[in-house]
Order: sequence, then C-alpha cells, then structure tokens
Amino acid sequence: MKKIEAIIKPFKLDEVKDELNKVGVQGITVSEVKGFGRQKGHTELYRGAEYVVDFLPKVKLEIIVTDDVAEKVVQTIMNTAKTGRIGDGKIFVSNLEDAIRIRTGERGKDAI
Amino acid sequence: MKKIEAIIKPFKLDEVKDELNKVGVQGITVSEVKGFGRQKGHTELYRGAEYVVDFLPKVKLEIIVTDDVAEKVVQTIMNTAKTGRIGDGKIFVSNLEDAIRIRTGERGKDAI
Amino acid sequence: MKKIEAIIKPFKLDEVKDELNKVGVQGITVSEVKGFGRQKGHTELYRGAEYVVDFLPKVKLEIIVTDDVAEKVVQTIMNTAKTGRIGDGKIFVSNLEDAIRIRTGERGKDAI
Amino acid sequence: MISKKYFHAVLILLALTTFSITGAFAEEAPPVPAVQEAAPAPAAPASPAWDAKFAADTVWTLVTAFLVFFMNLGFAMVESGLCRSKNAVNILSKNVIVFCVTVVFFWFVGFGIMFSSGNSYFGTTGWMLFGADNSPATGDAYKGIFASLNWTGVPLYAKFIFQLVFAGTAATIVSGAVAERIKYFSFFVFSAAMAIVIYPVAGHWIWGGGWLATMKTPFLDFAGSTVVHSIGGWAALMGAILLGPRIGKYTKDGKVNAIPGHDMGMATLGMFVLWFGWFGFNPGSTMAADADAISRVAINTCIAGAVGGVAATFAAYLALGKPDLSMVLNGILAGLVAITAPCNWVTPVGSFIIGLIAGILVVYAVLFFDKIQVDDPVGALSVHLVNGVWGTLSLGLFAANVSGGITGLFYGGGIAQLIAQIKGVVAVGAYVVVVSLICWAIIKAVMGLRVGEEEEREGLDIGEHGMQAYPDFVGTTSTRGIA
Amino acid sequence: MISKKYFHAVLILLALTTFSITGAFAEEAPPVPAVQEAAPAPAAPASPAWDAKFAADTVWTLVTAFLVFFMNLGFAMVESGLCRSKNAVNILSKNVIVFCVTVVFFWFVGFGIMFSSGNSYFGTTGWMLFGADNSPATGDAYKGIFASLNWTGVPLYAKFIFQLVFAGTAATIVSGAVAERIKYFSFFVFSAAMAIVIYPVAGHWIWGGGWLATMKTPFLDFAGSTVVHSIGGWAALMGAILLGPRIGKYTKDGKVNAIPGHDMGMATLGMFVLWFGWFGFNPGSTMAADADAISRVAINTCIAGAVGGVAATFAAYLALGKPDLSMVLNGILAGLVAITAPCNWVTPVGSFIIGLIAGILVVYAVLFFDKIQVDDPVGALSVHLVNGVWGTLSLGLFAANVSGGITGLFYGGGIAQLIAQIKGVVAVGAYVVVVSLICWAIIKAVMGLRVGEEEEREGLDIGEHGMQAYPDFVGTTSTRGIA
Amino acid sequence: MISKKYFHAVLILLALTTFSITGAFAEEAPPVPAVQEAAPAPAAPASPAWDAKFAADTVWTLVTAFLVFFMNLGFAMVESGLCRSKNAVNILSKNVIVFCVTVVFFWFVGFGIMFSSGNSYFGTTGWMLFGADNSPATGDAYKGIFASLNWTGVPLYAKFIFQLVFAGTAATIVSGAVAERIKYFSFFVFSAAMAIVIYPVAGHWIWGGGWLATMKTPFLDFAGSTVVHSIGGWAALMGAILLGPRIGKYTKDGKVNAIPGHDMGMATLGMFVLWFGWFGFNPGSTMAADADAISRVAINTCIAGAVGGVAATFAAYLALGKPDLSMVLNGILAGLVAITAPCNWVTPVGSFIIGLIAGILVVYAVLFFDKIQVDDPVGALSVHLVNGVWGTLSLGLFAANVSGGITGLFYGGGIAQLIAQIKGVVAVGAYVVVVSLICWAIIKAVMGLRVGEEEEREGLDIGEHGMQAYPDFVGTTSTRGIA
Ligand SMILES: Nc1ncnc2c1ncn2[C@@H]1O[C@H](COP(=O)(O)OP(=O)(O)O)[C@@H](O)[C@H]1O
Ligand SMILES: Nc1ncnc2c1ncn2[C@@H]1O[C@H](COP(=O)(O)OP(=O)(O)O)[C@@H](O)[C@H]1O
Ligand SMILES: Nc1ncnc2c1ncn2[C@@H]1O[C@H](COP(=O)(O)OP(=O)(O)O)[C@@H](O)[C@H]1O
Repeated sequence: MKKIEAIIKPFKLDEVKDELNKVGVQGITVSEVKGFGRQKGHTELYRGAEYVVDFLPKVKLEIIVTDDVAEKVVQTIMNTAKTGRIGDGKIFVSNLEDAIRIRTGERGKDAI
Repeated sequence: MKKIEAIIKPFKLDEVKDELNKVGVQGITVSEVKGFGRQKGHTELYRGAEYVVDFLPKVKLEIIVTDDVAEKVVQTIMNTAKTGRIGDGKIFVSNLEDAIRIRTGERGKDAI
Repeated sequence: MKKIEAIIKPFKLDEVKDELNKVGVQGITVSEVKGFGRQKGHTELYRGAEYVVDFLPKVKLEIIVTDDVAEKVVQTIMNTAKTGRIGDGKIFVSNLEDAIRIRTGERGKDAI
Repeated sequence: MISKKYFHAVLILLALTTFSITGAFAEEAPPVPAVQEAAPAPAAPASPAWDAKFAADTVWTLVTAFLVFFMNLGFAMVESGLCRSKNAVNILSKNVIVFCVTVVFFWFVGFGIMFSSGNSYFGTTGWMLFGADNSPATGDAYKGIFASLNWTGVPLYAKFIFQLVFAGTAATIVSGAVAERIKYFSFFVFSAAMAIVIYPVAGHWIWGGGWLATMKTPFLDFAGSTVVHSIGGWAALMGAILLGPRIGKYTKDGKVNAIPGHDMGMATLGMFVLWFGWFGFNPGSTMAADADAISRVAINTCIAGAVGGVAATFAAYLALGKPDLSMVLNGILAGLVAITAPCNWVTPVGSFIIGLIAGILVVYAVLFFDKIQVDDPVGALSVHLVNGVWGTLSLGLFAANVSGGITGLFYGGGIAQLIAQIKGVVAVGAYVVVVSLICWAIIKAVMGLRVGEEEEREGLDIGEHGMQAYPDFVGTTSTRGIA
Repeated sequence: MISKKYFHAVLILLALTTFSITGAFAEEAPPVPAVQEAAPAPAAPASPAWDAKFAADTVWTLVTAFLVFFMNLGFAMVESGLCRSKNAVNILSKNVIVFCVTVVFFWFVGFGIMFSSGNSYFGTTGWMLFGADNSPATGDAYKGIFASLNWTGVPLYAKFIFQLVFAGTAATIVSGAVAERIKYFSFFVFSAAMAIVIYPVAGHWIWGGGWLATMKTPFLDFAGSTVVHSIGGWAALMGAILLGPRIGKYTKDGKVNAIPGHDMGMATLGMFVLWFGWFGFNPGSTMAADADAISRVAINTCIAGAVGGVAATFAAYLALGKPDLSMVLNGILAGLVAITAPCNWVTPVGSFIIGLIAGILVVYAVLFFDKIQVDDPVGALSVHLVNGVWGTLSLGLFAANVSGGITGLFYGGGIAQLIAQIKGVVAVGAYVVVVSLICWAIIKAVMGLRVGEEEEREGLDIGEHGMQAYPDFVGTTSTRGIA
Repeated sequence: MISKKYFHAVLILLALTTFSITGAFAEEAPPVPAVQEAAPAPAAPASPAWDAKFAADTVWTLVTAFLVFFMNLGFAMVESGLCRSKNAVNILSKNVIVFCVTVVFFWFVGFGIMFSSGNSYFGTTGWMLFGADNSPATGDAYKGIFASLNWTGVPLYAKFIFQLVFAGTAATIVSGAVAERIKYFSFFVFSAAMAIVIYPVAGHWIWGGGWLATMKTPFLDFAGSTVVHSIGGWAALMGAILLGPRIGKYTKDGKVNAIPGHDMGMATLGMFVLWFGWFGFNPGSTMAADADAISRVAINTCIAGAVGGVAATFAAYLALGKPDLSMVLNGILAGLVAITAPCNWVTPVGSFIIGLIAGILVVYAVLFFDKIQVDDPVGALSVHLVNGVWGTLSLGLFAANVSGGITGLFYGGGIAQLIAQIKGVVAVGAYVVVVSLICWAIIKAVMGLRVGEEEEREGLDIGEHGMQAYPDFVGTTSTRGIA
C-alpha cells in the first residue's frame, strides 16, 4: 500500500475530492496546514510595523491506496490541482506497511 | 521503529489516550483533521441553499513506537476506539528510520 | 529522499524556519498539533471542577529533502529548537518514495 | 424533532385566530384606551394640555424598558460564551426565540393574568390589552381593569412594554440551566408556559395586587429578585433536574469534570450588557421620573454589582486558587440579582454588604450544585435562584427607612418585614416548583425533553438547526470553487 | 485600489475648503442659530426661562438618536457574521467608514437638500447648517429655512443629529448586499453619493415638504420604511446586480451554493443591537416626548419584530426543514422594517399581522433572490427592500384611526391612503433605481467596482486592507521570538 | 502571583471595616442626605412638589451615566481585540475588575477628595458620601460639603454615579497600554491607587474648585480631555515605560515587529460601544437637561469622531499604504477624545478641524511611540494622552463664544484661554507623572509588575487565571467522554 500526501491550494479541495471520488478513492483525510515554499508570502503592515506572512494557507490530503492505483491517484491530483502558478503544491508518496479498519478489524487492502 | 497513525472519532480521544498510557506509550501527537470516507456526511441547508458536509471532524493520532510494541498499540487503539459504527476510523502503520529527542540529542529507541 | 517530521515548541518556529532557510531548505509544511509526552500538562480548575490539560500546543514541521542533506537538516532543527527543557520535542525521519511538483509535473529530487 | 404536522396545526390555528380578530376590524373601536375620553391625551405638541410629569415619567419608563430589553443580548452572550461551540447556534436561537414567544403570549394572556383585577391569585381579564383603562390617570381618578398598576401615571402601553421585557427576562433565565441538551421546540413550548401561567400567576400575588401584596406586612420586591429571578431560577432548577446532567459532566465515581465554555470574550460582553440593562431594570421599576428614588436605586445597583465582582474574585482566589473569570462574571450578576429586591429601601452601605455576600455565595453555590450533580452549564441557578432568594431576604434585614418607612431588622424595624419576605420566598418557590414540574413533565411526555445521545455528542447545532456557528474551515463546506 | 494621486488631490481640496472656512473665523458670527435672538436660549440652570416641554422633547430626541447611532454596530455585526472570515476586516471597515462619510457629507449638503426650503423636489439652502433658524420655536413662531422640521420644538442641532443618524442607516444597508466583492474605496465613494444626492432628494419629497408630502392624500411614512429602508434597498439592489454574484455562488447549471457566514454569535449580537436601536428609530421619530405616541410606537415596534421572528421560524421550518437561525434573525428585522412606516397609526393587532406577513415574506424573498441569481450575502434586499415596501403599503391597509385620523382600507378608511402609499413606493423606487444606477456606473467607469478574481478568492482583507481579522495562528506571523 | 496571605489580610481588614460601619446601623440616621429637611424631596408621584426641571435633569444625568458605564464594555472589547488570544482572559478580567475596584474606592475616598470642600489641592471630607448635603438645591440655596457640584440641581446620588463612571474610565485607559505583560493583582492595586489618589487630586484642581479652576482665566475642560483621558494617559505612559516592551516587539537592531491583535470584529465592536458611550460622556457633562447645550455638545461629538475616522483612513493610506482598520478605529476615538474638552464651546466647523487633526495625529503618534520603543499594544497613549492634550489646547484656539463667553484665539478671544489651557496641561501632566511613577514603583517593589518570561510566552491566561479564552479544541480538555 502507498500513502499519498498532497499539499494543495485550499480552493482546489472540492474539485480534487470529486475527481478522486470518480477514480474510486473511498477515503481521504484532510488537514489545514501552512506552507512555506518558493511561492513567497507578502509583507504586511500592522499599525506601521512590518511583518512577513511567509506561511501561506494550504490544505493537506492524506490518501492510502493500494499500490496499483497509486499512480492514477497521483495523476488525478496533479491534473486537478494544477493552476500552473507557483505554489500549486506537492505530492509525496511513501510506503505503508499495514492498514487496519477499526470498526471491523480488517487489515491490509480490505481496510482501505 | 514504527509510526502508527490513527484516525478516530473525536470523542474517543481521551479514552484512547488513557489506554495507550496504560500499555506504556509515553508520547502522542494529535491533530484535528476532517475525514471523508464511507461514513457519509449530511446535506445541510443554509438560507435555502444546499451544501454537503462530507468532511467529518476526526482526530488523528501519531505515535512512534519500537517494533515490538507496535502490535499491542494497534490492538489497544482498535479495541478502545471501536464503537462498531461506520466512521470509526483507520489505523495506518509505516516504517520509521530514525527518531531524535531534541532536548538530549538521543537517537533511535532511546528517543521515544 | 527523506521525510523529516519535527515536533517543536511553537515559539521556536520562526527561528527554525530561518535557520533551515540558511542551510538551503526551500519548502516546509507546518501544522498546529497538540502533544502528549513526558512534559506533563497542568491541572486547571474551571468553575471549581478540575481538568487536566495534558495535550500541549506544539508545531509540526514536515520537510522533504534529498538523502544527502537530511542529516544537516536534522542537526539544524536540533540545535535551533533546543531549549534544554523537557518538551522540546522530537524529530522523526522516514523514507520517501517519490515527490511530485504539481505545477510542473517534475518528479523526485527536482520536485523538492 | 417533532413532526411537521404539529406546526401545520399551529399555523392554521394562528391564522384562524388572526382572522377572527381582524375580521372585526372595521366595526371595533381601537381597542385601547377604551375610556380614554376620561383623560384627554395630549394632542399636538405645545398644546396647553401637555403635562411635564406625564411626559417625563413616560420617557423614563420607555428608556429603561429598552435597556431591559437589551438584556436579552446579555443573556444570549453569557450563555453562549459559557457553553461549547458545537451548541452555540442552539443557545443563540433559544435566546432569540424566547423573547419573541414571550411577547406574543404575555400580550395574549400573561399581562391580563398578572395585572388585571381578578382575585387574590390571578387576574381574569385584559386579554390582548382589551378592556377599560384610562391611564395615565392615577389614584382615584383611574378607572379600569389594571388597577394594580394605577400607581404610575404612564399610558397603558408604556406599562405593558415595561412589564413585557421583565417577563422576557424570567423566561430567559431558564435557557442557561438547560443548555446543551434540551430540544429546541420543547424549550419553545416551555417559554410559552412561562409567559402564560408560571410567571404571571406568581407575579400577580406580588405585583398584581394578590395575596402576598395585601398581607398585613406586605411582601416587598422592588424590581424582582423574586418575581423575575427566583421564579426563573426555580423553573430552571426543575428543568435541569428533569433533564439530568450533560454526558460526561459527572463520572460514575462522583468526579466532576470541567466543561469549559468556548468564548470568554462573549461571556464578558454579555455580563457588561446585562449590567447596563440592570440600570433599566432597577431604576426603571419606579415607572416614574422620581429623581430621588431613581438616583438611589441606580447607585445601590452599581455598588452591589461591583462589590459582588470583587467578592467573587477573592472568594474564587481563596477557594479555587485563581480568580476564575467566569466566577467573577457570575459574582457581579449575583450582586445585581441580590440588590434587585431591596434597591429602593437600602443605603449604599447596605448594598455593599448585600453585594459582598452575594459574590461569595455565588462561588460556593456553583460548587454546591456540582456536588449534588445538578448540571447548570452557566451558573444560572447560583446567580438567579440563590441570590434571588438572598436578595429578597436581605430586604428584611437591611431596609433602612429611606423610602416609604420600610425598615429591616438591622435598622431597628423588627422582624415583621423579614417574616413577610420569608413567606413570599416560600410561597413563590412552592408554586413555581410544582407548576413548572407539571409543565416540564407534560412537555416530556408529549414531545420529549432531551436530544438523543449522538446528537448531544455531535452538538445540537447540526442536529436541531442544521448549521454550525463557526463553519469557516476550508474543508467544511463542499461547495465548488469557493475558497 | 485606486492610485494615491486621487487621495492627495482630495486631501488638498479638503484642506483648502477648510482654510477658506476657518479663515473667516474671527469675522463671522457663530453660524448657528442665526436668529437665535428671537428665542433666547435657556441660560443658567433654574432660570425662569427653562421650559419643561422643550427640555423633555430634546432629551427624548437625543437619547433616541443615540440609539439609532448604535444601529451602526448592529449592521456591522450582522453583516460580518453572515459573511466569511476572510472578508471580515473589509466588511467591518465599510461599516465604520460609511457612517463617518455620511456625517461629513450629510452635514455639508445632504441635510440642506432634504429639509431646507426649496422646491418640491429638493432643498436649495442650509449647507453646513448655515442660515436663518430660530428653532425651538414651532408653528407660526418659527422663522427659518428648515420649515419642514418646524413641527418639532427642539433645537436645530437636535433635529440635525436625529436626521443624520437616519441618513447613516440608509447608506449602511447597501453595504450588506454588495459584500465580499466590492472595492473598498468604490464603496466609500458610493456612500458619499447616498448622503449627497440619493437619500436627501427622495427624502425631501416625503419628509422635507416635497411633492409626496403635499399630495391631496399625503404619502405617509412615519419612521422610514420607505425613506430609509427601501431607498437603501433599491440602491443595494442596483449594486448587487451590477457587481454580479460572488465566485462560486451559482453554478452554470443554475444550482445555488450555500456560502455560510462565519460567526452566528456575531450575527445574533447584531440583530439584538439593531432591535435595541429600533426603539430609538421608531419611537424617536416623534422628535417629541409625546407620551401617548411614543408608548404606542414602542409597543407596535416590539410586537412586529417578535412576531416576525416567530413567523420566520415556522416559515423556515416548513420551507427548509429546520429553523435556520439566520432566517429567524432576518425575520425579526423584517418585522421591524415593515412596522417602521405604520408604527404610529396602527394597533398592536395590526402590528401583529404586519409582522407575521413580514416574517414569512422574508424567507421566501431570500429564496426568490437566489432564484433570479441576485447574490445578497446577508439578506439585505429581502429585509429592507421587500419589507420596506410591504410596510409602507401596510399602512394603507391597517391604519386604525389611532392618531391624526389616518385610517386604512381594513378599518373603513377607503382606498385613498393605500393609493397614496403606492404612488410613493413607485416614485421613490423609480428615482433611486435610476440615480443609483448612474452613480454605480460612474464609479465603475472611474475606479472599478469589483476586486480581482484572485483577491476575491484570497479574501478582501489581505487585498484591500493588508490585514486579517483573526490572525492568531501560531505560524501566520513570522515575527521572531513571538509565540 | 502574590501569596494568599495578602488576600487573607485584605479580607479581614475589609470585614473589620464593614463591621465597624454596620455595627452603627441602628443608631445612625440614613447617611444621605443629611440636611435633606432644607429641601423636601418630592415624595409620592403627582405631589404638587414635583419639579419638572429637577426630574428632567436627573433623568438626563442618569441615562448619560449609564451610557458612560457602558464604555467599560467598549474598552474591554477594543483592548482584547487588539491583543493576542493567549492574553484575552487576562485583559477581559482587568477590564472587569478595574471598574469594580473603582466603584469601591471612589466611593470610599475618591469622591470626597475630588469634590468635597477642602483646600485648593484636595477635598478633605465626604468619605463614603457621609456629610451634610442638601442637593438638589443649587446656588445660594445649597448647603453642604460638595459645593463644587452645587451648580447642578440633581440629587447627590446622581452626581456621584455620574462622576463615578468617569473615574472608572480614567482607570481603564491604563489597562490597554500595560496589556500582555502586567501581573493581574499588580494592576488591581494600581487601579485602586488611581481611584484614591491620582485621579481625584488632579480632578479636584479642575472640577472640584481647586486652583486650576480658580485662576484668573480658569482652566477649562468640559468633559475631561484632561481630567479623564490625559490623566489616564500619563499614568499609562509611566506604566508602559516601567514595564518595558513585550518580548519580541523590538529587535536588538531597532526593528519594530508587528504583533497583530486577535479579533478585529471585537475591536470594532468596542469602538462603536465607546462612541455610543461618548454620547453620554460629553452631552451628559451638563448634568442638566439644558436643551441647547446638550444638542450642541452631541453634534460636536459626532462630527469630531466621524472626521477623525476619515482623517485616519487617509493618513494611514498615505503613510502606510493601506487603510489599516485598527488605525481607523483609533482615529475615531482620537477625534472623540480631542473634542471632549471643547465640545461645549466650539461650533461644528471647529469640531471638524479638531477631529481632522486628531485623526492625523493619532496615526503618527502610533509610529512615534514605536520609534521610541514604548510598547503600547492598543494605542492607548496615542489616543488618550496625545489627543487628550491636543483637545485641551484646541479649546484655547477654537472656542467660538457660543456659551458662557468663552472665546479662543482664532475667534478673536486673544491668547489668555490658550495660556490657561497650557498651564493646566503641564500641571496635570507633572502631577500624574510623578505620583503614578511613585505608585508603580511601590507596586513593583512589593508585588512585582511583570509576569515571568515563560508565562508571557505561554500567555497570561493560563499563568494568571488558569483558563483559556477559547478552549474549544477537541484535544485541549482531557475530560472523559466529552466531545
Ligand atoms: N521540501 C518540502 N517539504 C515539505 N513541504 C514542501 C516542500 N516544498 C514545498 N512544500 C509545500 O508545498 C507548497 C508549495 O510549494 P512552493 O515551493 O511554494 O510552490 P511549487 O509547489 O509551485 O513549487 C509549500 O507551501 C509547502 O507547503
Ligand atoms: N483510504 C483512506 N486514506 C486516508 N484516510 C482514510 C481512508 N479511508 C478512510 N480514511 C479516514 O478514516 C475515516 C473513517 O473512514 P470511513 O470509511 O468513513 O469509515 P470506516 O473506517 O468505518 O470504514 C475517514 O473519515 C477518513 O478520515
Ligand atoms: N512516541 C511519540 N510519538 C509521537 N509523538 C511523540 C512521541 N513522544 C513525544 N512525542 C511528541 O513530542 C513532544 C515532546 O515530547 P516530551 O516527551 O514531552 O518531551 P521531550 O521531547 O523533551 O522528551 C510531545 O508533546 C509529543 O507531541
């Protein structure tokens, strides 16, 4: 199994979710994160004092899939979340050893 | 070492923490997430317009443990977080290469 | 590639970010988490009833780097985030299989 | 949630009532004031009939009524702030609707039961304000069916609106104690019961010329420590007991768990709004621009509230180790509730002591209710019930012969007034406990009182109202292209 | 954002104006009151010249004016609460500046256009309050240029401040309907246009002695269902149409997406503050301490608001399945808007029915505007425009001969008043639609109306104001050592 | 946190005092009014003794006092909103307790020092309001110990409550400037010092018949630009300097870091509440329903505030590039502070210019204080100190002979008044700087002023109060089964 983590722009979330749904992904876990990267933040003034807002709001998706569909999921995210502008985000893939569904105790592929 | 990630229902958090404590887990990192899965969200109306709340509030636990206790931890979470109803959540296990305690610089098992 | 996850004290975030920047790290993803560990929380009273605040606010950094700089990143975080007091946090290192930049489709090292 | 059938039925009923009344439009004379001829209303400005006292009294009564109305905001904010965010919409909704409901039913029947002439126990006329009334006339010149209010020379509508906002307050008190677990529409119905039968009947005994007001030594309650606050408090107590505690509040081994409120800024805002409103509540209860009285009442109100806050700060510090802000807020409100009954008859020194005791009392009352496992999320019982009783009794102790010859025990007036006060407290307590228990029980049988366990866990906002108070998380709403 | 050049120009202009006026300081007599000698002002307290009616009227007018001023807070909170957090600073800023701007321009020109003597269409003098005026004199004794306000015996400054806060309200209504997409400085300029030309001209027709007020059966609007609310509403409608809907509100296939507001506590707070302020808005419109009238107006206001809330609760429950809190809040406001025109001429029963219909109307109006894809984030059109019209017409139906002989259709007064009301509604609607369209169009051409797409997505707070409303996330600010 | 011993001691002291007073209950006559016989108080309503002026003046004084009281909420919200969420409970608590403490100590001693007869520097009697007083009598008819307030014909209690809420305001100003680092109980003690010695002594000089009021050309301050705002401002300045800046505010290399407030909605709410309250603050300072004066003061107040807001918008836009909302809020408050001294003696045109300058001044003052590294989280110094001084001086420039013959430099009155104003500003500044420095220093020596570094980092809410303002994160509370 693979764990796919994608950092995307917040307003793309719904679209990505819908597309993933279409390619058969049944579960996603989402969290709000702040990203620091090539996309530079802006400098703001508050009461005359400068501050750099260099952590930008992003959304992180975690998706566990079986090895065979991993690439399709990556492609789907890439196509859907892309705007072509800096700060579109990243996808990271790593290996997962085991997955368990708490409700049933099923393990491995069945648990996804 | 193993990294165990568990997505559970929020109101189970304290119970799970207590049980894990009993089996000797000394550290947990928790974050608020939103989950999309088989447990379907509901459709709400706001001023007459529909919207689907399909991301449900969940809590994610990250626990780093040595290989030998990993299974016990998984079992404990499974037993404690289970309500038997859809949406109870998942546990994911992956491999960890190294762990460091910032305060002391200890590495590996000693750092956990 | 390596995925480095660091749990640190919130007020160290800016310093760590600056130092990582200096050693060439170009991207960081940050999230707010709550940590449970050796650093004990406190017991508070609300309207006369006790409650234990044993999840303490922490910040989690996720940094993807190539294998060669991983150790330098770990050292930098360790040196910068250290206060020498309990609760300074942990660094976890794991293996990453692939990385993709959504904007360009670049993969692997180029994507970081 | 109860079925839609109920509501269709209610709507149709409402429509019918409405039509039957409006059908009579053209024929009927304007309902009020019916005996107006007896006291020609001042017509155009600068007409010779313009009466300075009449105008000043009415301005004062209305302005203070508006302040009391504003207390609805105070209650809404204190209660929401001290509860969890997942129930915020529910609590806000309850606080909004409770006043609306009170307006309708207190106008329909409550005001008539409370103030119209009738017997010693309740008024029997004056529904919807219909009936003879020639206020602003007072004393012997007054002719009409609301004789118990003829001591003040303001128009009937002014009397009514002032009493109406008081009735609203009594009902709102209940809301806090039953928060985070009661069904929305069940609370809705109980609010109506408060406005129709619970508040007006007991109120009639005291302010409507009923038996407590006509005892040899009349029971006294200047602005409602008993009439408003402890009536609300008793009804709330019954509700809280019948509902039982929130899930997780008490563990089997008797431990009390803290369930912190979600927004202390909101709670503090609410307290200040309530204090502000209290300057209408107490000084306005003169229903007349009586300069000496309103000044005295205002300063007594201010001192008791402030001292209540200081006392609660120290009491909380000594009892709990830290000056818990929620306790300080409760302490101020406790001082205000306590001074409400005696505010016209005591000196500032008396107010100081009454407020001091109130501020200490409220802290220990909160601990006490938790000990007996009556779950009151916002401290409504400790503030309104306990200190409503304390304030009512304190009048018998501290009345200082500053107005109307009322003198309490400590000022050499003997024990008569104190005994009258005790009688009133007991009588009202007994009545409200019994009747509100009956009302709660009926509602429980017909509609149910408490939301389901899962709904309680997930929050009443989603379950009862289908919305969240703070839905701004980027992933909460699944609406395309909106970020 | 428009270029700094504009603002430098404006500043210089302002400075010049200021200097030209202040340059004349020493020579000129204090501008107001110019004919003061005719009515010697009461000097020291207790002087024999002290006049009770004059004092009571002024106190009443000022206190209620303060309440109306306070409605600015209500609007700010309702609107911010019902929008998303990323636009909160922007909406708050608009609500703050709109009143400031109105003060300046309504003082400069608006008040003169609206109330000074002139022709049937607009006043032609009284800029900056300069000009002859001997109020508090009334009737024949009054000599001056603001003859349309000589019916009330309060000083000119009191008349002015009361009318000023009304003008501020009209402008604020627009803010809600154009929220979450309009440029800050474009709104700023439109606010000025409201205060200079849109509000005062139509207002002159009705309250300034213009043609609607001097028809055979004069058009009546006691406190401004038309003058304030529907003028604001029509201007808002034009703005909302010209701007188009927010990104993501309507999908191509005609689906309506919900965009929930970010803080229902804030919205509820705002509603209560507005209701509180309405007790200044309506009863204060007597601009005199006329005890009968202010009591009647107060109780009518209270009943219509409350019933509007109850009606919207049930309407929302039946139409949408749940008692949507935002709809209940809108329902109360709808009842208040509707009763604003007729509040002095109807009975409580009339108010009940007017509020009932308003509460139902507002729910379906919200659905309607979404159906025709006019995006109004806070329901401003449904509340102020729809119910401003309804309230104005209702006067022709329910006026019950309780004051001044005004009698509507249902009370046997025939159809004359109703026809007058219709004329007024149509005339004002036509005028405001045309003129506000022109104003919006000019602003669009010169400065642009709508922020860029990216700015709209990211939120106007960053784009227009460089700040966030709730910037407290630990990683948001990158300031060293601050945690 | 200081040890419990202190508090036990204080409590015992308090109890003893209380007993010694209450022990004298039965014997003593009701303390106030002692010489009441000289002026029989109006007894029952409609008695022939009822006096319209007396009633109207008292109603006005009380209603405006309530508005001023409400400003406590405004301060609490502005200050909390502009600070970080981790200190919100602390700031709210300070704002709550500061008023409570002021009530107690201003009643005990402050009012006597400020207004009772004594010498040119302080009053020497009137503790707890005990002592001869026959108000409402005025002029020669007045006999009593509060001669400096005999110009107004309201009961002593009304005079007292109005002055009391003013004293509360002065103390609250300090709270903002010392926010986010001061110990709770140290602030508590300083509040008492303000109410006992700092505010009343300087106040006596100006409003209590002291030396500044009896100079040849008396120093004038209508509603307290100096008495309230700049006294509060000077005391705050000393506190901010002694405390030093918050951790991270200034870097070693002189860079200024922004520390954004956590809730701009709260701050905006606070501003509107303050503005609303200012309509009590300024017009109420007549302490009489003097129609001309209160109308003039009200409109001047409104214009200066509004223009301050517009001016700050443009000043911020030009100086900082964007119309920073927090600056606009400060600008409005600056205009209001500035007009407070001259509001009774200037024309609207004068108010316009005074407000314009105030709005610009405040923006640059904020930048200035940051440049000299005096850390003032909420801008209290820029608003209250800088503009308190400006407003006081402006009276000497713009007074326009509209009341009492006061004429300033620009209106041909010569330089005398301006010089009197400068004297007052300097004298009060010197006094408050010295005395507050001494008070701060004593508190620092005895209890310490500043919380520990770790507590400051983690937030004062946990450290000082053991609670959080917004504790609603699902994992924050570890209470079983509660979700
Ligand atoms: N090396 C990295 N490790 C962790 N997160 C990263 C890394 N690089 C980028 N990110 C995340 O991806 C987001 C987008 O990256 P950025 O460099 O701004 O643009 P792009 O993806 O277009 O190159 C960042 O905000 C950050 O959250
Ligand atoms: N493939 C997946 N990848 C990531 N998270 C998942 C996945 N499947 C489920 N989850 C998480 O687990 C939660 C529960 O899953 P769900 O399918 O609703 O119920 P169950 O666990 O009972 O099958 C989801 O809300 C989501 O957060
Ligand atoms: N085994 C673990 N698994 C996951 N997170 C951990 C683990 N141990 C510690 N942590 C995280 O690291 C933080 C600091 O750990 P703690 O034991 O309190 O102090 P220290 O790092 O000084 O030993 C915790 O709050 C928690 O978030």
